[in-house]
Amino acid sequence: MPETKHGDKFIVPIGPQHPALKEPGHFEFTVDGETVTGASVRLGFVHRGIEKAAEERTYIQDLYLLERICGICSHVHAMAFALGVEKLAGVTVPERAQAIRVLVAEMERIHSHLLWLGVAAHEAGFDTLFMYAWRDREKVMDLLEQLCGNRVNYSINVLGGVKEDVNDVIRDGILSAMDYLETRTVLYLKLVTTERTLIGRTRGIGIMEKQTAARLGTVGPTARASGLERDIRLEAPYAAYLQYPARIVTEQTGDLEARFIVRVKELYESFRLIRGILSTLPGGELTTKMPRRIPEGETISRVEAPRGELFYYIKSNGSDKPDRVKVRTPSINNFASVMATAVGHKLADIPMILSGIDPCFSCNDRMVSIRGSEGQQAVDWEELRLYGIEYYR
Amino acid sequence: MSENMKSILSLLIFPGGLAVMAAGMIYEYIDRKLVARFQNRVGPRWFQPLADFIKLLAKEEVIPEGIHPVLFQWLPVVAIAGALTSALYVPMFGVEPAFHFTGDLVVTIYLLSILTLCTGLAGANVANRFSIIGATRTLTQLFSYEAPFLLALFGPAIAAGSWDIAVIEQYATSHPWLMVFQPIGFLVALIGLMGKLELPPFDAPEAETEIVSGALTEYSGRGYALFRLGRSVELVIGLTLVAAFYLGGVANPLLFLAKTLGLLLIIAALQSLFARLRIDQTVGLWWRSGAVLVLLQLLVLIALKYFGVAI
Amino acid sequence: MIVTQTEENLEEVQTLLAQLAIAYTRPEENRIDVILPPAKLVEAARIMEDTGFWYLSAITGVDHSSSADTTNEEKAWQRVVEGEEQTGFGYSGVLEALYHFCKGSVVATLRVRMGHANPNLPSICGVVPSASLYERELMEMFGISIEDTPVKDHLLLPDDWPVGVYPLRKDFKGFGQPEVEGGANA
Amino acid sequence: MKIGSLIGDILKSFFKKPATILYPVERIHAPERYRGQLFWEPEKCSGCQLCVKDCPSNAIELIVLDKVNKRFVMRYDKDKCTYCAQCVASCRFACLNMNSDQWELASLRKEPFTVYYGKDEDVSFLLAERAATSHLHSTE
Amino acid sequence: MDLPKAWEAALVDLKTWARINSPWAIHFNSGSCNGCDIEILATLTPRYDLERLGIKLQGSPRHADVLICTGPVTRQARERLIRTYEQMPDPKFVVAVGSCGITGGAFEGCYNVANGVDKVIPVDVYIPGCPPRPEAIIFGVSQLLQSLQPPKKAKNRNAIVTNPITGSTPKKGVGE
Ligand code: SF4
Ligand code: SF4
Ligand code: SF4
Ligand code: SF4
Ligand code: SF4
Ligand code: SF4
Ligand code: SF4
Ligand code: SF4
Repeated sequence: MPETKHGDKFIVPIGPQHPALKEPGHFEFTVDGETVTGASVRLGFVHRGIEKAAEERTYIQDLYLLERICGICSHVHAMAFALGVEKLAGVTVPERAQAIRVLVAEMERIHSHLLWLGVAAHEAGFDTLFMYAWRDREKVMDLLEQLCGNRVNYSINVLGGVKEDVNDVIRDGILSAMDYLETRTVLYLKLVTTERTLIGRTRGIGIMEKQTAARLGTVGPTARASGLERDIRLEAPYAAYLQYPARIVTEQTGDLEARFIVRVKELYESFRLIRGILSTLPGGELTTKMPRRIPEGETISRVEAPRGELFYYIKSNGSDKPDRVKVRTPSINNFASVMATAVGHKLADIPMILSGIDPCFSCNDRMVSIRGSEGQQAVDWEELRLYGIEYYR
Repeated sequence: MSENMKSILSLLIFPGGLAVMAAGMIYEYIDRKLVARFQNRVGPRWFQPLADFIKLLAKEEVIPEGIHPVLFQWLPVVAIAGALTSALYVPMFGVEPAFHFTGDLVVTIYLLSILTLCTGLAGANVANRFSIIGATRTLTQLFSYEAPFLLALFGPAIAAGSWDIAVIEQYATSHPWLMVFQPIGFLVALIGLMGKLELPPFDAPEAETEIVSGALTEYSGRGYALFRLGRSVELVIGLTLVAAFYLGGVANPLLFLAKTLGLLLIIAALQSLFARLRIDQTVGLWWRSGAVLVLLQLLVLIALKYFGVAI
Repeated sequence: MIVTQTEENLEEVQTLLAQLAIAYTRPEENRIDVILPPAKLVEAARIMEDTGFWYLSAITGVDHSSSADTTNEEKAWQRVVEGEEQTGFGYSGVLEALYHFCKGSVVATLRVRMGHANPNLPSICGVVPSASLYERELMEMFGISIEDTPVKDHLLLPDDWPVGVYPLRKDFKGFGQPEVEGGANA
Repeated sequence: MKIGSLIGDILKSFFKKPATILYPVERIHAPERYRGQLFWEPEKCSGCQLCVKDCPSNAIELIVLDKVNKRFVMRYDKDKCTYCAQCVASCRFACLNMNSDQWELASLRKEPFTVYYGKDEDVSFLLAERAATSHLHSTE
Repeated sequence: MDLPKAWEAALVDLKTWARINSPWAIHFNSGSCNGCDIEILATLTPRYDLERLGIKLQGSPRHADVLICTGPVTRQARERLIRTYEQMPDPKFVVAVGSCGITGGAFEGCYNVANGVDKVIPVDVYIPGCPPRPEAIIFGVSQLLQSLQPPKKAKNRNAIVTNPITGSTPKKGVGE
């Protein structure tokens, strides 16, 4: 890392992390005395060069390549890409296929939120909640496996529709699992709003005002926890969300607790949508014919991933390979918001802000090393936090 | 048998050495199994702690660069020796302690702290940032729970009017359970024990998601095995002490088993119930609630004693 | 309450940016593309900001050359500068940056174009702070230089990445297998 | 605010049967649609190569021994496959299918991952030919 | 004097037994899509509960015996992967999980990846799948453990299923 130092300005790097669950990142904060004057992030520990590879492969191959940008919200990636390409090709996808896409998307949201709840609990050292959340998540995973043929990277999309259909057995299975999960969600909501040891680590932490959240382009539950009504499912309905409208869940406080609550409450919303879809699933075909060469043009495809708006830009040149595919994942928007909220804060606040935005951050290496004039000085997360307490005393 | 032979035997085999180690492993297994069951899973097999221990012994021991190698190697030995020695003063398995003298309660408690101190030193000795933070946290936590824990064990001592563990135990056996009269002391002792063993929710010093494995991050192989075993041994001794003092003594092996296992059940449940406390929350908890409450109770006890009320 | 007033929003953008734009198109019913000279970019971004398009969804870089025709790029660029080719897409020798601003279902895209030889852009971080990450991506992936952006470090690529190699340009063909594997064994 | 809200649940779990499936001891079956190892039937194949073209990870290769008589051998790499079933969807003659029961694919070596499908005589012909050429190379 | 020899053999057996029954793992993401990672994490949760086989996930490479590695190894991750591997004390084993950790899978040929873990560090077990089911991961790990078993006892211990894949003989799929 380049070490820069002007006067009493230090660079404070955080990360790259201990190898564990999600994307590793690396953050650097420039501090002037006490105040953070700049922040930067370094990603790319999992950068594989997918966007370039997408230009070199056919649309069909890209569908699976892009699905593998991320195993947690793989379906929305494939769906966003498929919707975009279908738009470019001028193909109308059968209603039943669109409904099944939405069904899988909502099931994916449930799995993703439960996964997040578990990981966040694990981060807070609450292993029992982690175990319970993941145990209940297995219900959804089983159903996805039954419906799509795989637990992760479902690959249910093809260009022009979906591969698999919902039959009666699967429908009944999903409905009864939804009932079970609903009773469990009651417990989770109770836990995140009343369990004292948990609240001790979430309430009032990492507050982001609505205005800030809006200006920084925060997306997804992080934005909604700050009271921002941003949800692509409503703003620009795609696939079958016009027929099955979602309802927005927001909280006003904008702290970590609010983010817990929003995510848990969104589970209810997903249960409702899934029940709606299954009770009035339109009939008809699953796929429609797709050309292999996509007419020249460009399009933008936006979908609401579990973590917020996912943005695809696809440009075709008339051949069977795209000319450019730009993927903007929700996480990067939320990174931007941390980077910017950090500026102007005291150094002592940084750990709070980082952990407050998204659990992915908090599992990035908690190590901070301050590069001062007397060589390197190691400061850990905890010391920094204690230092913060001291500072505010 | 000469006195010397007897002490060597009791140090090596019973109750000092092998027996306590075996008990440590069994109790560790039960603890892990219980937690697993509370989390609705199967949990480890019965020989798991033994396999872990042997495997660690058989592993390569990496000595990191830039540290004091002698210290690095001997700290674990001292740690476990401390824990084992303290077993000599505790009425294990309902049998009279191997040694006792007036004031051995204080000695035992300090022997029990040796492990923690060694852990702290071991962490500070290593030039790994995680270890150092872990060490700092370990010691911070030590200072926070040590005093309340000590005070909590003094309650029964005052009631019995002796600092001799065996005498207190006899007093506890012949009187109604002290837990009823000194509920605060009991709770603080039990939770203090959890803090001492760095069990969740007091596991901030070795929080995996924050600082990898805390002070022992750099230890591999034998050293790590000994530290782990030492902790299991402390678990047994701590449980014994609490059971002997607060649960009406451990007069025979059956009672001993029943009572310590009962305590273990409570501890395992507590472990599964809470989110980890941050180190400042831990410190706050101990000083603000733990210490103050026990102190109050002690004062009441002393006052009662002074006025000659039978407790 | 989320309101989608697609048409009104589109009209608004169109009128407000009229004096800055070289041209605009309406590729889809919820989209408007406004082509701008790089010098007007910051001003346009500020106008977007003021009209409630404060949400910058992404910045996309596009290399319009097909890898075969980079030889002609300067000529092609000349045609763009001279205004022969101001709308549409698919012409060669041009790098383009697309700033996607969103409001409700509307996506308004500011498009600025540059030649391959010396691509330059002003930073809009002063107006939209969250643009920083995307601008870094443009710099390292396309080699567009953005002088006044706050942070210029690599975002995605390794620190030992060769200078002057921009993976998302069409003339980048990868390093080939041996290089990567050889590197792995080192 | 409450402390220990989970107490009811952990007690329930304690007395309940664990949610664990004892996998290596008891073998379990994946659902019917599960996409395990790919299989290919030579009889129906027309040699159109669509499956190969659409595969996102170059996991399959159709080796043509004799185009006129439709003698094909399919090389399949289990370690490259992403188990996406695009090839199955692409094939108009339903030559391909993914077996829901063959998912225990782990191996200590990489060699078993490459398999050849086809009529027995074709596969042995191909393998013999390959062995011969590799022998030639090594003696050179 | 036969006794020392017999003792030595017993000691070796004991060590092997302990090693097989207490494989502690550390998990390293070298550029995977998270798919394999969440499946690895899932193996620890109540449904699969690897603790019953003695497997524990460790945070420190110093405590680990098995390095579970996912992803095609990006340029940035390579150094750290090697470092993590070197920090582990002997004996150590590497498990490559997922097709992209074995050959690069869908990312084969991308400019920023090394196409597989074994291009960087030696690998002991390969577990293909994208991602492999948690059961398949357990199966792979049990293959590794079985291979540590002394040959004579390899069969009937631990009730570990044997590898159903036998060489390269072509098989017909079920359901045809
Ligand atoms: S999506 Fe972005 S970060 Fe991911 S591989 Fe592609 S270019 Fe890299
Ligand atoms: S936000 Fe990105 S990393 Fe997270 S689940 Fe979605 S695609 Fe994956
Ligand atoms: S925001 Fe968090 S979960 Fe999402 S991709 Fe980033 S690190 Fe992963
Ligand atoms: S987010 Fe946390 S758990 Fe996940 S990889 Fe990063 S540091 Fe590890
Ligand atoms: S801290 Fe959490 S994410 Fe990291 S290795 Fe442990 S379980 Fe996995
Ligand atoms: S399943 Fe997918 S990756 Fe595997 S061979 Fe078929 S198309 Fe290729
Ligand atoms: S798509 Fe079907 S018919 Fe065509 S080559 Fe492949 S297997 Fe044969
Ligand atoms: S093998 Fe598949 S699921 Fe696993 S990390 Fe690679 S792409 Fe993701």
